[in-house]
Amino acid sequence: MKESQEEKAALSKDKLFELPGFPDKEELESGPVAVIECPEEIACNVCEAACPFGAIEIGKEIIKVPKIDPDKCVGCGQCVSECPGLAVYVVDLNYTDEEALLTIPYEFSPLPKKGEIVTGVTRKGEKASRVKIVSVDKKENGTPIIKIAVPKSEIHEIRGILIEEIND
Amino acid sequence: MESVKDSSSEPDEEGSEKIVCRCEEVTEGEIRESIRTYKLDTVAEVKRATRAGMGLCQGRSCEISIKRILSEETRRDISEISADSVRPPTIPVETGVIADVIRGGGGNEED
Amino acid sequence: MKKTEVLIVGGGIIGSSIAYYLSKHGVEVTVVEKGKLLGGASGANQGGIPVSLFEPPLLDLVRESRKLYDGLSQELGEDLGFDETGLLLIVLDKDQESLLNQFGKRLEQRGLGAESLSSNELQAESLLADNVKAAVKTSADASVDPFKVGFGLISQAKANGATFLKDTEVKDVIMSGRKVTQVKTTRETLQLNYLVNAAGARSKSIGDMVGLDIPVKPRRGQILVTEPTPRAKYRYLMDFDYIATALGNGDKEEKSRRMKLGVASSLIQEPSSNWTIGASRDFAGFNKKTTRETLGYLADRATKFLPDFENCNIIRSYAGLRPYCHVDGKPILGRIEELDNFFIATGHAGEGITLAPITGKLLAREIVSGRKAKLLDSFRYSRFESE
Amino acid sequence: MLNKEVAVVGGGPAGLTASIELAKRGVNVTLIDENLQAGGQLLKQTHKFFGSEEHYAGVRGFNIAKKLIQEANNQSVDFLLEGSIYSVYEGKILAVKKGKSTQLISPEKVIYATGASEKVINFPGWTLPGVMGAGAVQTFVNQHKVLPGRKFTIVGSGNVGTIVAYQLLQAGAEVTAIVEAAQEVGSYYVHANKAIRSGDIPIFTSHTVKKAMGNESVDSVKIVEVNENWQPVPGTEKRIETDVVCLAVGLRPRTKLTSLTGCQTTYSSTFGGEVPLHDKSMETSINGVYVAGDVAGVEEASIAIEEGRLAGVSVASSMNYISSSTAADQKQEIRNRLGLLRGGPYGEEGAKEKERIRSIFNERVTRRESRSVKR
Repeated sequence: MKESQEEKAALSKDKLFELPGFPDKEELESGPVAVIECPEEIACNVCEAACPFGAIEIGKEIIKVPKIDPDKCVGCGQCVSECPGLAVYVVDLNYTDEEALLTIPYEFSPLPKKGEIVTGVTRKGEKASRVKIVSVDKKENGTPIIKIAVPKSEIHEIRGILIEEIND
Repeated sequence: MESVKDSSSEPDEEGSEKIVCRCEEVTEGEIRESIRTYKLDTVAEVKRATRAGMGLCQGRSCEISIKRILSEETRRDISEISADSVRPPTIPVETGVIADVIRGGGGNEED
Repeated sequence: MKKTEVLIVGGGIIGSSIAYYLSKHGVEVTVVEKGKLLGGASGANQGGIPVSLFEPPLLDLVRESRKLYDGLSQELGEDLGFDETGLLLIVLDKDQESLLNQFGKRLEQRGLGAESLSSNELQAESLLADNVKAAVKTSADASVDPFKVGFGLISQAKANGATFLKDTEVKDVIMSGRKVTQVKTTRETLQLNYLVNAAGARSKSIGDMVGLDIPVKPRRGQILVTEPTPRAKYRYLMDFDYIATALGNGDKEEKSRRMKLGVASSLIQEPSSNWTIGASRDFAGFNKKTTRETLGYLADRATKFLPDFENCNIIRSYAGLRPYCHVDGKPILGRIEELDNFFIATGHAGEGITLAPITGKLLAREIVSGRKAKLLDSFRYSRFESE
Repeated sequence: MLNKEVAVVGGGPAGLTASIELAKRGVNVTLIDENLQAGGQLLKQTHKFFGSEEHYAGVRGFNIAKKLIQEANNQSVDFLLEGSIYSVYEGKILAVKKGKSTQLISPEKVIYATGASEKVINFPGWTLPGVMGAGAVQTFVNQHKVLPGRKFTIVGSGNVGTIVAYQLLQAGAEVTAIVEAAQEVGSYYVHANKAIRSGDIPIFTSHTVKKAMGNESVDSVKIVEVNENWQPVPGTEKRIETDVVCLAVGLRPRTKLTSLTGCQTTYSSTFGGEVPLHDKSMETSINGVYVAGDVAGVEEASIAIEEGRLAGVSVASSMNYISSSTAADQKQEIRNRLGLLRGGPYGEEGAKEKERIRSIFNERVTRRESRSVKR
């Protein structure tokens, strides 16, 4: 991909941290919390409506960019499953010493199995470290959500998975 | 994917290879030539002079291309190139269906 | 002010043909067209060149025109889609069978080839409906691609130095005695030595400007176009009813709705292999819309002859406004006596394509030589004055 | 000839909501659609839609269609399916092809919700089998569950292009490239990102297709960089192997029927081409003829849903099925929601363009034409 449109298709980390849907470092460290990577003013308020805890705020003007209230967010992942843009994740930095737990939406079949080792991929679709499937939740009325254990160093890089056969 | 070096090997500046109307197989080159020869400035004229847009698809896909070419050749904004007039049928429809209107199938009454 | 030797009003097939033949004589000519070139009836017809349908003296003119078509593709350096297919005249009605045979005999007497198809031949022709009772195959008739003819004439005329001004409407003329000296258009005023009124269905309004009452009004003809089909053996078919409706000499005054709308089949397979389905005749002013009823009758009638049309797609319809002389239905051609430099070429009704070459040739000759062409004598404007 | 109160032409989101609003208010409405079932482009959409609850946000497109059809059935909308209108005679009589026959329908009012059709671009080889529109690809992949190839190159990076890219990946295809002539990706970030992160798809901005190659069908495509004036830069050609070149280069309003009816139009590059002039209530220059959805300017499905409602309420009110004051309130509510949908960088342009079209309407249409035939 060319440098010039990277921002338009895969946000840089710096830009992400500026989003109102992206909790700050302290908030990220205090427990599982949703990160909303929805940078543009799109007329949509599905995440706000989906949150049972009122942790996401858009307001009457549904064009506004969603804002997360980390104090109210418990990291349940409901918004991850319902966001039409597949743009919400839950980050739990305190999963293990080395790994963080990442909740991602996943609309491909077959779904991976719990315990399976798959390849993590970045926002740009590039391959990252191998990651472990911790849980698979086939939602009734939404997008299946998957929890994966990710090296802490890559928690802000990895946003998807690739199921590929690797003899390792 | 591979890079290929053939920048000037394809002499298609005038669109001699580029088909615009697939139904009637009219190229961009032929359309440009007609526009220049006869000083055409409307879609309807291009149709008459080249048959572009006269095919089964009724100009569905090529009308926009003809407009674009007209706009380039006549140096006018595309908004100034008026659409061709519309006449029935707006979709291809069997002769029998059109005839049905007077056969009484359409619940048609005599005027 | 721009000057031109001959100014032709009307950029249809007639005006373009006159321009071509004049330019061939080296005459400097300018064509002014209110709309787009070939945008009127010249672009909304079937391209038929029927010969067999006419009576003298029109027949003489038609035959001469048909002869000119023989060499026209070569002359214009353009494939005009000239198809010397002949005409298949067909009847559905048993009553018309003997009339058709008489008609065929008359053609032979005139030296126009015609032969009746035997019932075996009829049955062998799979395209034709079983209920076609009889058919006569003629040989003089042909068809062309009318756009190719039109644009061919225009491009050669241009190559010979003619000027075509479209989107240019004549608003008024300036006279000096019996002479038209200038024409005011929506764009500019032009000075001229000769004026030709080839404005088709609108030629009356040009006549009005010089005080001539030209008895021409628009007659609407509607046409359907099918998708392309395999090349047929008989590519020009005509409903014998056409002769009644087209020539107005049908004594069988059928008062059906179809006949009132002037619908009788004229079916031509174009060089592109699409069929055009005509013909209709009605008077609706300058309204060029196609109408539900006429299209319905055109479609229905066509399927009676060619049943395969039933499931063949129609992709287009259009209507043309034919310049129709409401006194006698005949063309009005040649120099006008009342004025010094005014020529007329209109009233071709449905036969503009048929008569374009001869009209162009003879009008050009009259303008250039100052002598009257004998072939035009029956079609002069003066015929209305004696009444 | 069938005399009807209202005919709605087109069963996509706008036509469905227009019909529902009319039927709800007691109007006898016939919804005419050329397909086996109503739903329009929604039927091909497997992704979840944006918007709010009123626009069925978060619901997948084909499920929105189901819900709307269900609602229309509940409200006793009369469906005329597999009915293709091939002509409008005398400005008001709809000629509907139904099987091998014609059904003539003469409605008192008509709402055209005929949607949009795809644009194409021409390059040598574009007529080869394997070059197809995004709509056709979606029909294959999402409706018939068939992949028309293995490798796909998508031309156009708008929402349609990036959504199709994602849907192709879901179907197991490889997307070898997205080619975009503009300098920037055109789609919403979220659509573009879910596609690229799922398939590591290279996006070639400032590139256009030079040629599609192959003998029987496409086997590769040659792309070339373009400069700011959209001119190819020599020496920048790249060849990409592909089975399908999927054109997602925009949509234009389907205006043939409105034009045949005699509705005045204006050109709108924002809205994809010629657009019938219409007022705040979606009525065109011709009395009793309304438009809604993409035919009135190509925008989002959520907007089509609201415009359909607006047209429906307007027609019901014009026929006195609801009082004008009730109608005014209801229309205002819908307009408020439309206002919200037309906010932000993507929507603003639409809001401005609607305003422009309305001002042209007011300028040109001083007295609305009546349809030529009176009943």
